[in-house]
Amino acid sequence: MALAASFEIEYLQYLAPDGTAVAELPEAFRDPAALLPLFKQMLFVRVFDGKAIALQRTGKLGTYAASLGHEATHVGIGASMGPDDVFAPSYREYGAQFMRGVQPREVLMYWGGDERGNDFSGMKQDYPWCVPISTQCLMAAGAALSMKLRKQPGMAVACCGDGGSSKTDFYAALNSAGAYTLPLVLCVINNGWAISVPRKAQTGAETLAQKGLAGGLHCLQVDGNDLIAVLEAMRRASERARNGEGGSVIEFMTYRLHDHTTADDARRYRDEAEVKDAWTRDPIPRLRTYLTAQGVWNEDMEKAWADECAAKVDVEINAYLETPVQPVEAMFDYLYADMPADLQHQRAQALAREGR
Amino acid sequence: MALAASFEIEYLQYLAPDGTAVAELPEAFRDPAALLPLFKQMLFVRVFDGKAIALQRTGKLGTYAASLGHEATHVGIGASMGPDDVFAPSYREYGAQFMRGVQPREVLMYWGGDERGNDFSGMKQDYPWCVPISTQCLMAAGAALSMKLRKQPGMAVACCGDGGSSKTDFYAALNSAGAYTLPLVLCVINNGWAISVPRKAQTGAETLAQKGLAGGLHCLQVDGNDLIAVLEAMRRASERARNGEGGSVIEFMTYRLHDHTTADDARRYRDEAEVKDAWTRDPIPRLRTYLTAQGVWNEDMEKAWADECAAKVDVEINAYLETPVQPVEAMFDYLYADMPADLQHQRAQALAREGR
Amino acid sequence: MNAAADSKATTMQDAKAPAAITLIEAITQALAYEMRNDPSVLVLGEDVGVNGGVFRATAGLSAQFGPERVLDTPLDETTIAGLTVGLASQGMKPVAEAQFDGFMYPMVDFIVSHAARMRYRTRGRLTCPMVLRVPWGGGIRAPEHHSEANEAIFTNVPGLRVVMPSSPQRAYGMLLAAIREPDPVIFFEPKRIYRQYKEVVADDGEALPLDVCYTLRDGTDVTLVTWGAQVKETLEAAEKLEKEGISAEVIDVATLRPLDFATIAESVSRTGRCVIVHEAPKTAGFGAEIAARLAEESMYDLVAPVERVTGYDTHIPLFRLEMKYLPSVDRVVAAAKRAMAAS
Amino acid sequence: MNAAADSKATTMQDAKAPAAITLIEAITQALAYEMRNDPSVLVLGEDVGVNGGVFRATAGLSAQFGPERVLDTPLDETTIAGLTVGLASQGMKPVAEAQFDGFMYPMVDFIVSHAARMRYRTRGRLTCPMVLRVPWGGGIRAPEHHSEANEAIFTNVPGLRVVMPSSPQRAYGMLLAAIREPDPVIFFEPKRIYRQYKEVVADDGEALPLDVCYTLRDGTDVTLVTWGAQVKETLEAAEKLEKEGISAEVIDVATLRPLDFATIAESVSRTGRCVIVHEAPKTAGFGAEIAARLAEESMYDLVAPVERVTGYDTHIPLFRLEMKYLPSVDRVVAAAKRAMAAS
Ligand SMILES: Cc1ncc(C[n+]2csc(CCOP(=O)(O)OP(=O)(O)O)c2C)c(N)n1
Ligand SMILES: Cc1ncc(C[n+]2csc(CCOP(=O)(O)OP(=O)(O)O)c2C)c(N)n1
Ligand SMILES: [Mg+2]
Ligand SMILES: [Mg+2]
Repeated sequence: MALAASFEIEYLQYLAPDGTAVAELPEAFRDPAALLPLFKQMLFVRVFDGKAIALQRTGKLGTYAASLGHEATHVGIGASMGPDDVFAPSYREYGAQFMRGVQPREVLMYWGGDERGNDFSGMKQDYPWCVPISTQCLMAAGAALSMKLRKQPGMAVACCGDGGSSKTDFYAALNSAGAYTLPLVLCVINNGWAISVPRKAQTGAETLAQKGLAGGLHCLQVDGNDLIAVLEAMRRASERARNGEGGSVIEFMTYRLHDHTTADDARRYRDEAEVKDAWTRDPIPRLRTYLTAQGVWNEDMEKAWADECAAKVDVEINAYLETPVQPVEAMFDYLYADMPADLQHQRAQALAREGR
Repeated sequence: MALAASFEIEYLQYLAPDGTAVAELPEAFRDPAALLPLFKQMLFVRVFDGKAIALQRTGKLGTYAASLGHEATHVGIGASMGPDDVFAPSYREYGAQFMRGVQPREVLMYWGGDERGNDFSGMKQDYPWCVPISTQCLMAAGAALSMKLRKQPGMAVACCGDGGSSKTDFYAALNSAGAYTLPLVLCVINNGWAISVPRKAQTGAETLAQKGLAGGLHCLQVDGNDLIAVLEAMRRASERARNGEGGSVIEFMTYRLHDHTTADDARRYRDEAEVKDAWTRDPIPRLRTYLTAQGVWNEDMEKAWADECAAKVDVEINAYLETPVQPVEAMFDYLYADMPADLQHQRAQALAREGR
Repeated sequence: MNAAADSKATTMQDAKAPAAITLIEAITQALAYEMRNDPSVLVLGEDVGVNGGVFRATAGLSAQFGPERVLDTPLDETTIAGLTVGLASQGMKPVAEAQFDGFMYPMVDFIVSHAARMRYRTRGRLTCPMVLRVPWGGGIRAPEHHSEANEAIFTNVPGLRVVMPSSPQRAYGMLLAAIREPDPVIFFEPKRIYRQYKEVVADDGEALPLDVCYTLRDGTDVTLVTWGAQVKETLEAAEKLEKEGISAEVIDVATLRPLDFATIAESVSRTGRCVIVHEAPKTAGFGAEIAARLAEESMYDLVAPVERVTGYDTHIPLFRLEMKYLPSVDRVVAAAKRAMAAS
Repeated sequence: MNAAADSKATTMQDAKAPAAITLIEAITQALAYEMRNDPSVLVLGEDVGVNGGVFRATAGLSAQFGPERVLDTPLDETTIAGLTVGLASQGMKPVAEAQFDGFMYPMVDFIVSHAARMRYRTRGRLTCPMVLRVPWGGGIRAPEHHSEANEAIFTNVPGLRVVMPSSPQRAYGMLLAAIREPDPVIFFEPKRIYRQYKEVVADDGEALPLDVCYTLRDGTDVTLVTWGAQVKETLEAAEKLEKEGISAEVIDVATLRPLDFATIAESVSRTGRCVIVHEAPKTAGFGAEIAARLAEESMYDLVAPVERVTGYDTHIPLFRLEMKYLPSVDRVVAAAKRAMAAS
């Protein structure tokens, strides 16, 4: 039998769900103290998430997409990027975004129906939240192309979900990354569900990682609830990107522990037993156990940090709640650099309707 | 190293360019006499092609896309389908279409600017020529889905080019085929070029066949200038489709020996040496040598058949040239089953402008 | 022009105990009716199966008809559109759902290049009897891209029918008609009024025509023409105007393509004034076509300039500001008064 | 409104030996000028590299500026649109080519959902200064999907500019303006007149405004408003009308969005009659917006109903019939005469 091609896709896992190491840790992540800030970030995101959901439930926030259960993946991705890079999130990777300087109040403003949430305090080049699924992947490919053409040092990183990996824009992104050998990392965050549609219904492929083969990209599948595996996968991909070796597709295996959004009720379509089982792979206890065993974390520290997180989030919530609505002209003023005459006229009408 | 997945993609070739067998022939295609009608069909297509180009050059046809060099692939695909199947061509697979009852005059009418060319005399379920690249692949997936849902026996077969394999619609088709386990065969006819863009510029993937892995499909790469390899690949794919095992992506390696279309001038971007080299792999001499060596073909037969082909094509050309232009109302009459009142009014105006 | 609605009302007694239902329930009822009635009808889209659709339009259908007739698709709108055209052209009658208006743009290619052309291109050999259901418009405090009024994109496309019901009865009858229609129909559903009120809708399988406007209120001074969720504000404006002594006729266009201009023209021939109300941005919105037809065919009837009360020529803002964007009752009233004053 | 064109003419002497060139050559000249002028400008599309584009619009650019500034893309319009938005939002100025009008539908999502919204959505943090060049329209005996007039799809979209030059000078100046524009521009090129005639175009880097109509011919009896390739037939109609004693003013809209309605209104205020001519299907074509604005703002000036002379409400047929579809000189003349007779 003559072979046209053959492929192998690696799976990375270092910490088992019980927090013990199951493989030799990659050199770069052997120092447990260095993992501490990331663990604290994971805890912070979880506190933020809980309070955001509560805000929505009390009518003070619009529909909100929680990140519960995705913390290791999100924070690990965020930690792997620098100021030269461009991040293109979907809509729930707060953990990554906080590490890039986005303020929690900005998340709340966006879901609270205010465009100013997208005017990030953080990295100005990063893409805003992206509702049309996976289109961010292709914009990120364009960003990567701009870096390559201008010989800039960075890489572009885009996140999408398991559902998002069915989207043609995702395929277009990986095709372009291969065609132009782009510094692009496509992070497929496989949390098992796309609203009510299970991962299995999205594709006949046994892994989502292998989609990268369609574009000749580097492919990896990792335990997305294992922060170390996430970091190592990102390290490899970013090394390739920065060395001009091209793009990667990484599939992060995690689980959506919450409803899809606050507008969803997952009990309609999802077995409670599956969710219960998924909690046993929660990324937070796993890392806590490991770091505690390594002697760099303990209950007192956790307690103190939890209080700090709660206080910090409350400050952000208050800042959000106290932000006045944009004036009516805001819907005109950001449309064009140079406002056409017609629109100036409509703007004046709108102001007049406000008695201004 | 833990593996998430691994894959192998087979390459099929039975006849070398010099017409000798390089592997044991598949049982189904060992009888050379059975190959004869297909060889004759290949010769017919080549005669047709030449005359169509000449027609265009003398102003009697619009832009025409030749199939020169693709004959083994096209005819082999056509020969592998039956009346239960649905064929979704791109725009140059005349060899396949003739085997499904499409008349040469219909090809000429289409490129001659007359919609009636798409009203095939052949299989009524087949899709018309499809100009928006690779969209036919996704319609074919829909056709395959309809077969599956209604438990019909057939399969859907779509063709696209190497360029077409970059199109998001192609990816959507393979994704659907995998997700629903559809009886779909996606034939990627890799002729080296998409107008002026070489295969290498389309993707970083080392084969186009491997794109099927993105959807968990069966993948094969074959020598598309070897009729037997084409037939065997299609046999395997159709067996899978008919057995409910799902879809396939087959990459047929061939070469575009002509300009992209008569509107193109390939000398602007393509090395003549490459073309010259490709002629050494021409599918027709290869099969001729083989069939002659097998004793089922000879020069006299070729001469007689060439004359027959020429005469047959001339009849078709005359039928095309003698077909009167459609009346002006044809642009209204096929738009809706029930013509809206407005359109009836416009139709009457158009007739009035003709003095009718 | 209420003939159809009236005849529908008279046949209501045929069905057993017709219930008062919302617009979205009428959609579900029509889908279920036609799936029972015609085995070639099937439903596909994201989350339409077990979950019953994010708006519950397909609630219960999967349980009733099985997963082979209620298909969850992979998450890709190109895929939905392409599969739908494939199914329709092979003899099935697919009813596809775009989860939200803002997600239908990737469907444009298949709609325009294939669905709308299949019959034309093949001289009738293949056809494309499909329906694309699209929850449409703003005003529900939804996230970005969930509030678009993008009907204008499709109204210039030959080969399509573009409809938008604005009451439970019309939703039921027009959806049945859309599914039975031998050509592709884009079926916009004004999501803001999905659950606005209930109306008795007999589940009698009676379709409504797809080429008429509905006169919802008679009037003599000014004709208010609208469609979709804005029917609500427009009717309220008519009531306000009545209190001020202005008699407004209200027309629900209901089917945008093909447009029943005769009904609008007849009304304007009596009132001499026309205010067109729609959510979409003003410039090149579908209101322009109606105003254009008036300028061509009703010029001598007009005693005042045509008025358009529409969304501004900007994107609908995120929800904190969206109600400032959408045409309000007051804006409609003001326009009608301007029309009264002009003449 | 010819001020811009005139000032351009006066600066012509600055350039060395300006040559008479065709519209398509003017496109190439503008691209080359701005690529020299601004290193962030790059060109991308299918076959735009070594091949120089299927219409030769980018001929020679690859040799001049290298493959890193003239990028052949993989064969996918979604890809072209998405990469373009990505490039533009990171500080480059991409000029993308859609090979033909009929292939731009897969670009709609990125154009509408991202290009047109980037500045708005991020409150100006990210922007999208891109140009999408689209060879547009029928009449060149091309295959299916190569002859569409689909500008109406984009004219209802806030955040876009939609332009269509119809002479070599305007092509040059408007393309320069489009590339320099800080927001996305859809740049339609009427392919039927790519090589219709030559005109002296100084390669002086002078841009033309993107918000004015051009009055190509003065007249007093009727205003003929058109854009794109139909400028040809409309000017011919004006000449025919002159022979019959009817003085027609001819306006090339040139920029559809934002529309310079003031120029049209001013003309109609003098002539009292307006005939709108365009290739696209009539219903909800962009002509509707112009007629609507007349019905709103110029009603008291009109002495005759507005006329639209357009493509029929069907798909442009394959080429054996296409000239029967496109508006002809005779149809324009007949409409103008109807307008004269009406008053
Ligand atoms: C183009 C488009 N279609 C549909 C939706 C509606 N929608 C929002 S999230 C979602 C599911 C996404 O699933 P997945 O990609 O797995 O990401 P997850 O939400 O699980 O993180 C859908 C269908 C959308 N936002 N965009
Ligand atoms: C959507 C779309 N974009 C662009 C084109 C113009 N076009 C026609 S054929 C072609 C190249 C196709 O190359 P390939 O898929 O390799 O097929 P081949 O012509 O080589 O058989 C292009 C770009 C088109 N027809 N459709
Ligand atoms: Mg998911
Ligand atoms: Mg090719």
